[in-house]
Amino acid sequence: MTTEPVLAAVDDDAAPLTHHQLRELYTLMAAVRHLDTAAVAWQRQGIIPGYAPELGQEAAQVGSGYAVDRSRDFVFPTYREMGVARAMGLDMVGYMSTHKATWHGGMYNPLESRFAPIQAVVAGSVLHAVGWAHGQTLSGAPEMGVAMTYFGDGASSQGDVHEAMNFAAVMKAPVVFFIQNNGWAISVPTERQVAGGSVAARAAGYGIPSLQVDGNDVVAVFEATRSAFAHCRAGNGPVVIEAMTYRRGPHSTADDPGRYRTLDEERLGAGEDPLERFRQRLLADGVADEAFFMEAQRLAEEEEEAVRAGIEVLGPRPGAEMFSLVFQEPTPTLQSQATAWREESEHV
Amino acid sequence: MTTEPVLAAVDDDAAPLTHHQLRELYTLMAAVRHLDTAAVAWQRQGIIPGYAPELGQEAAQVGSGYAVDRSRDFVFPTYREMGVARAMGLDMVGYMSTHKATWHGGMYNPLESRFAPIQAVVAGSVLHAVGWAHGQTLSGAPEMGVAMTYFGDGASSQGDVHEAMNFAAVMKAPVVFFIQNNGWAISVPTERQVAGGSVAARAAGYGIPSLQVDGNDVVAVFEATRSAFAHCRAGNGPVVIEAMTYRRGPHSTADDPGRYRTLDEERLGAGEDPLERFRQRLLADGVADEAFFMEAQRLAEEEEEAVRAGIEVLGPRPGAEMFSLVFQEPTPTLQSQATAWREESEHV
Amino acid sequence: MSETITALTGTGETDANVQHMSMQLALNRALDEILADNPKSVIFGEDCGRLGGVFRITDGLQSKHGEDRVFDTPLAESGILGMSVGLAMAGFHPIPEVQFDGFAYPAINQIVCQIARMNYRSRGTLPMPITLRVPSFGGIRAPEHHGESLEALFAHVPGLKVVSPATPHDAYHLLKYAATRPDPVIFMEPKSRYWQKGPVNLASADMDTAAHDAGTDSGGNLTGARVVREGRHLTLVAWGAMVARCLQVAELAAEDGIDVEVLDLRWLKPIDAEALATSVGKTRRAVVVHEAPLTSGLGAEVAQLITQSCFATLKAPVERVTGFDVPYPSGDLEDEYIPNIDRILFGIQRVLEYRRG
Amino acid sequence: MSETITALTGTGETDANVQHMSMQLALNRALDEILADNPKSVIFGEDCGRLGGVFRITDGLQSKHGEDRVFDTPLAESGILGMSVGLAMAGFHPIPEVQFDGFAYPAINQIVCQIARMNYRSRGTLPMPITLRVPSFGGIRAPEHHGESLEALFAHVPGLKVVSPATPHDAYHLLKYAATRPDPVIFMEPKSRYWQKGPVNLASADMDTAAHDAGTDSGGNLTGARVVREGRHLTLVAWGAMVARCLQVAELAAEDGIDVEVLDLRWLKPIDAEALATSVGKTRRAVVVHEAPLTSGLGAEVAQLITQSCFATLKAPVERVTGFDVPYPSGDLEDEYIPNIDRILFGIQRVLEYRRG
Ligand SMILES: Cc1ncc(C[n+]2csc(CCOP(=O)(O)OP(=O)(O)O)c2C)c(N)n1
Ligand SMILES: Cc1ncc(C[n+]2csc(CCOP(=O)(O)OP(=O)(O)O)c2C)c(N)n1
Ligand SMILES: [Mg+2]
Ligand SMILES: [Mg+2]
Repeated sequence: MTTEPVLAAVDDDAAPLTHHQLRELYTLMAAVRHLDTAAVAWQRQGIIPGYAPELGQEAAQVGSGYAVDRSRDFVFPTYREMGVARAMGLDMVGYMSTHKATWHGGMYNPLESRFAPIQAVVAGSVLHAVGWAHGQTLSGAPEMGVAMTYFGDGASSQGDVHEAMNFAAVMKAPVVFFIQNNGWAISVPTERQVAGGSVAARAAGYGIPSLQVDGNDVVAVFEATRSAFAHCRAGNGPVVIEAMTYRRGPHSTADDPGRYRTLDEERLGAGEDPLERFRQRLLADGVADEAFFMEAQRLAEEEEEAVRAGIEVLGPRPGAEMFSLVFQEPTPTLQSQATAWREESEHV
Repeated sequence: MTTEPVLAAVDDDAAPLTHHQLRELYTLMAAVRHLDTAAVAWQRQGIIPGYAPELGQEAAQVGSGYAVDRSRDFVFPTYREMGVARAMGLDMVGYMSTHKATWHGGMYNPLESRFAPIQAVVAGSVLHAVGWAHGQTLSGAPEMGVAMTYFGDGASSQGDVHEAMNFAAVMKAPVVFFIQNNGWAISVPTERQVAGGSVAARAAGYGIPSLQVDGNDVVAVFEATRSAFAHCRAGNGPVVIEAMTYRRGPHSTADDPGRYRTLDEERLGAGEDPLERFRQRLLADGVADEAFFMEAQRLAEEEEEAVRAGIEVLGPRPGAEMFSLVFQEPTPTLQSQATAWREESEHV
Repeated sequence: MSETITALTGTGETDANVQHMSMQLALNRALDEILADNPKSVIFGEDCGRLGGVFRITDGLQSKHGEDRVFDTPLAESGILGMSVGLAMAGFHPIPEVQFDGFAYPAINQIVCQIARMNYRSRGTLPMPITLRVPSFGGIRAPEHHGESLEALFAHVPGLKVVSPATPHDAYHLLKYAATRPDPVIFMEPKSRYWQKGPVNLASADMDTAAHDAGTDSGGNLTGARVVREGRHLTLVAWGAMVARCLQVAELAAEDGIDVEVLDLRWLKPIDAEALATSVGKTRRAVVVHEAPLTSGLGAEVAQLITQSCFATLKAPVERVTGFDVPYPSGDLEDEYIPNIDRILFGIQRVLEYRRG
Repeated sequence: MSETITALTGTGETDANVQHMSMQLALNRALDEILADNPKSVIFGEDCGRLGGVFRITDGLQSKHGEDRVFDTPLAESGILGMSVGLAMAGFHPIPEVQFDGFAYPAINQIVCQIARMNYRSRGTLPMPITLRVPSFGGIRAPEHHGESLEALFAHVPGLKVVSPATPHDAYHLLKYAATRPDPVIFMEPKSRYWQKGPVNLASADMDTAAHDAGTDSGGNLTGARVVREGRHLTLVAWGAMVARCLQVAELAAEDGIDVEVLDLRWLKPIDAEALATSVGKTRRAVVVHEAPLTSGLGAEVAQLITQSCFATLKAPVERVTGFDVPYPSGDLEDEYIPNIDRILFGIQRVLEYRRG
């Protein structure tokens, strides 16, 4: 029928990562691990009402996010890409504010940070990435910006993902479909979700090259993402990356995985911890020593404290924003509703 | 990644078609060709307001419809499966009534004819087939009924098709996805519609076996469908068939293909006429002679006259049906609207 | 889990059929009985099998009734609803779930163009006995799209029926009622009320309607609205979680000598126009309360039905106290968005103080 | 194709800017100018490139402006609308088309949860200047799902604006207006009126509003409703194809001495509540007419807005003459379904004959 499409070998600048970069990756992963673990604790302490941990997905998130060129690319996250956000240098108080129930999309500026608002609809933004990417083609700049859209194994079942892959392939849009296959969609395991067993395998049906990568190997993830970006940038169309990883924690702080998987299954499915694994590798390769890891941990703790402090002082947004941010051009109806609200609720 | 899934070799009763069957197939194709051509004429004569011809798709439709076992299978058509309907022995006045604007779904009984109501939403009923097929699994009968859902190359772009294939594969539902790739979705050619070039090629991504078949060869279509049904019936899950054919006529009687394709392109794309091709084959194989073909033509004409007569006397449905057929259990609101309508419109 | 209480019926007798339980448990129990009663009923959706649903409404049902009767689907709402159509055509009674209100949108095409029309399109030969459960409305400080009110949309769709219970008792009986109907019913569960307990009379029919609050009203009148509190001065019309809030408001208003009647609409399609006419015919004033945005909300329909039937005696135009015409906000602002006690009281005041001209 | 006529302006002068053309051509011309004026505007959808759309609204635009500006997409409405979001984020002004009203349903998730909310979610940093063209309403004896009226659904969605032109002149100006707005606008084209001709004043602004019928009103007041016919006894409120029908009804009523005012609502969100109040404040009677089903239709909102503002002077409850609560029927029955002249006259009669008590 069709032959397996291959990635164009355009990544000429695909030099091996420097020691400095490897250490930077570790520092990021350590920061993400610590902040993520802390956020779960914040929820238990009543600082935030809920959180969706990405424990175990640090390599997949940091590795891919590290490949983004913030001067031209754009990232479309779900609700679980804290590690990508951190790797891209987002304002983490702005990011975390969504979990404080301050503002749905987060309080960071998506245009400046090149990171779209947090998306709660599963597969909701996959098509946005295709549209944005096609916009780069229309704009006609050489070495164009690339859209990277994140989604999960569960999300892959949504019709929008199919429409997005087909549109992207027909239009040769520069978009990287980055799937974190973490084994679960809440309580449903991948084998009852993804017929055929692999999201990457779907790509061939659209003539899209795909890479299935060890999502717990941060370097492998980074390199796969970098080559996908190079392929897109050169005008060769979309790429699908499936990073095989594992959701080590609950779906969210409201979830109880004990109801659908045993601790044994968890241990088996999760495999080796991506952070620990990277640490061992850096040690073995002489890239970093214990002092470096301790310093990374110290920085992570410092950072977490700063973010927590920022979150704790974050007050609710003024109610007037409910009305003023709906449109660019306000309507009379909304203006009169805002007035009524002010009179009745703020007694002004 | 994944290996190409193969069709289970379960069709032990796959005897070659008898001469009688081959002649029956021809008779059906001739009847369909004549009725289809006539329906376009009816539209020009003002007998019906519109029609979607299937000229050129007779082999794909008759060949597949002929494989259906009306005692247990169920077919989910689009708006263009007149040939399937005829092959399955539907009441053709009931079928054609939808094009007279009598009733959207047609006036035949879908339960008795095992042919779902005519479907105007592109890809609208693909999921219904999966649900119906899963119902067969749940009912647990051996040698179960199979659902066959028809859709086009254009429809393959809809998210619902993806969801349906994934659901069917996850649940191993006995459903045949029968794609008529007729080269066009109104004005859009397959190459701008189906990334990768083949709908059948998508199947592998779900672990579904697929067959791409010459849709203008009625015997090949029949045999592919028969083996797909056998595969499903034995509990092996879904099959995708892509019948490569060509929409020789306009999209519908309202369409003007001259705006988007040249006559030369049409001639090239269409290839040999499936009816004429089958005729030559039957002649060459000594299965039928000129007298037989003349008789088939005579029967087709007789049939067309009967259907036309039936359509011409078909009056509009009583307006009261607008209200009485919405629910099984009528509501007071609807009853009072029906009363008001009777008073104001029928002056009763 | 549930605890049997010795409730008193209207006649002063102990009724062992009356149990005190949460709406979550009442729904769970109803589904359990539906599965037992009708071998053709099947429950499915995202996470409703093994996990028992994110709200545990289907808790324990898979292990009790088997994986054929209660199962998880892949994560695709259009798939879930489209599949329901086919199952119904094959003679089943599907009881699908969408996990949250906002995730009904991907399935709207299947709901509007297929589920709601198949009976009509097929001229009555392919009924769609589908009961779609939708955890609905806001109030739980959840992420985006987890606090939506879709009743105006559903009620506008020809071929659908729509119902929403406000109490555990109604949840139990209305769900059992809906799931035995031959037509599609959208069953909107007020998620913020899942954990509130109330009396449920498990006996099936012909109980005293007035004794509902003691859980002794059951099958009596499941198809219409319900007067939750009688009053003389003004009618508050509400459904779902707003019913309890309106009862609070009524208590507060009573302190000021205002006697408020509270009508739980229950059925959002078809609407019990007679109950509206009867209540407002008596009180001559009405306020409709809902969480959905104002414009083109179901409150407009309710107000217009009241105006139509009570125009001559109405003392003031019907007021609407509703969500604003803004996207459902994040948790921090949700109390500003959902009609609160103050705003409902202001609405009542506007009606009471209305003077012509 | 269009023919320049020598129309007379209010002041009796010949105006070369006034041309007589169909709504189809007026829309086509507006799109042509939008593409020329704004290099960031792009048109796309099913068959709207090479074919020029099944209604030929985009005829010739691809060959004139290029395949980058006007292009065909694969057959997937959610894809088309989802892609629009991304294009808007990248600074484009997308003007997508869904081929028919009923095929907007597969895209509802992207419209409601994404297009309508992205500006809000992003705190104003990602505006959605998307103009979605939807050939709408019935009356052309088409197959199923080709005659739907989705305005009540769209109007209920926070974050959307909704407009529908009734004349070629309004089609031209409202589309140009919508396509230069920074907010999403659903543009509902009354498909049964595509081929009707009328005067269009191509000059851009500040023309005499009263002279609209001569095509000499343009940019004057594009944001509100429009009085199409003045009258003293009763106001007919309508939009889309029902405006022309109401004008016919008004002529007939005039023969019986009933002086009917006809208000073309034009904007279905936000609704011009002031225009309703002004008109019915004067006539003291109103009938709303629409093709969509009655229950939870936009007529309820219009009626309630009128009742709210005119309660004290209203002589009768506002009547609604609408489609029934049934799926849009096949061609043979569509004249029974769409409000016809008789039914509108009966509605007027009910209002005029209304007696309190
Ligand atoms: C359209 C839609 N349906 C349902 C949900 C509820 N929901 C939130 S996350 C989730 C599971 C997602 O699984 P996956 O895509 O694998 O991502 P993961 O949570 O594993 O990161 C579900 C069902 C939703 N947010 N959106
Ligand atoms: C959801 C939906 N979108 C758009 C349409 C309008 N439409 C009707 S047929 C058609 C083309 C279908 O092409 P294909 O699936 O290849 O089938 P064919 O017409 O070639 O048989 C379109 C766009 C529709 N009926 N349904
Ligand atoms: Mg997952
Ligand atoms: Mg086709």
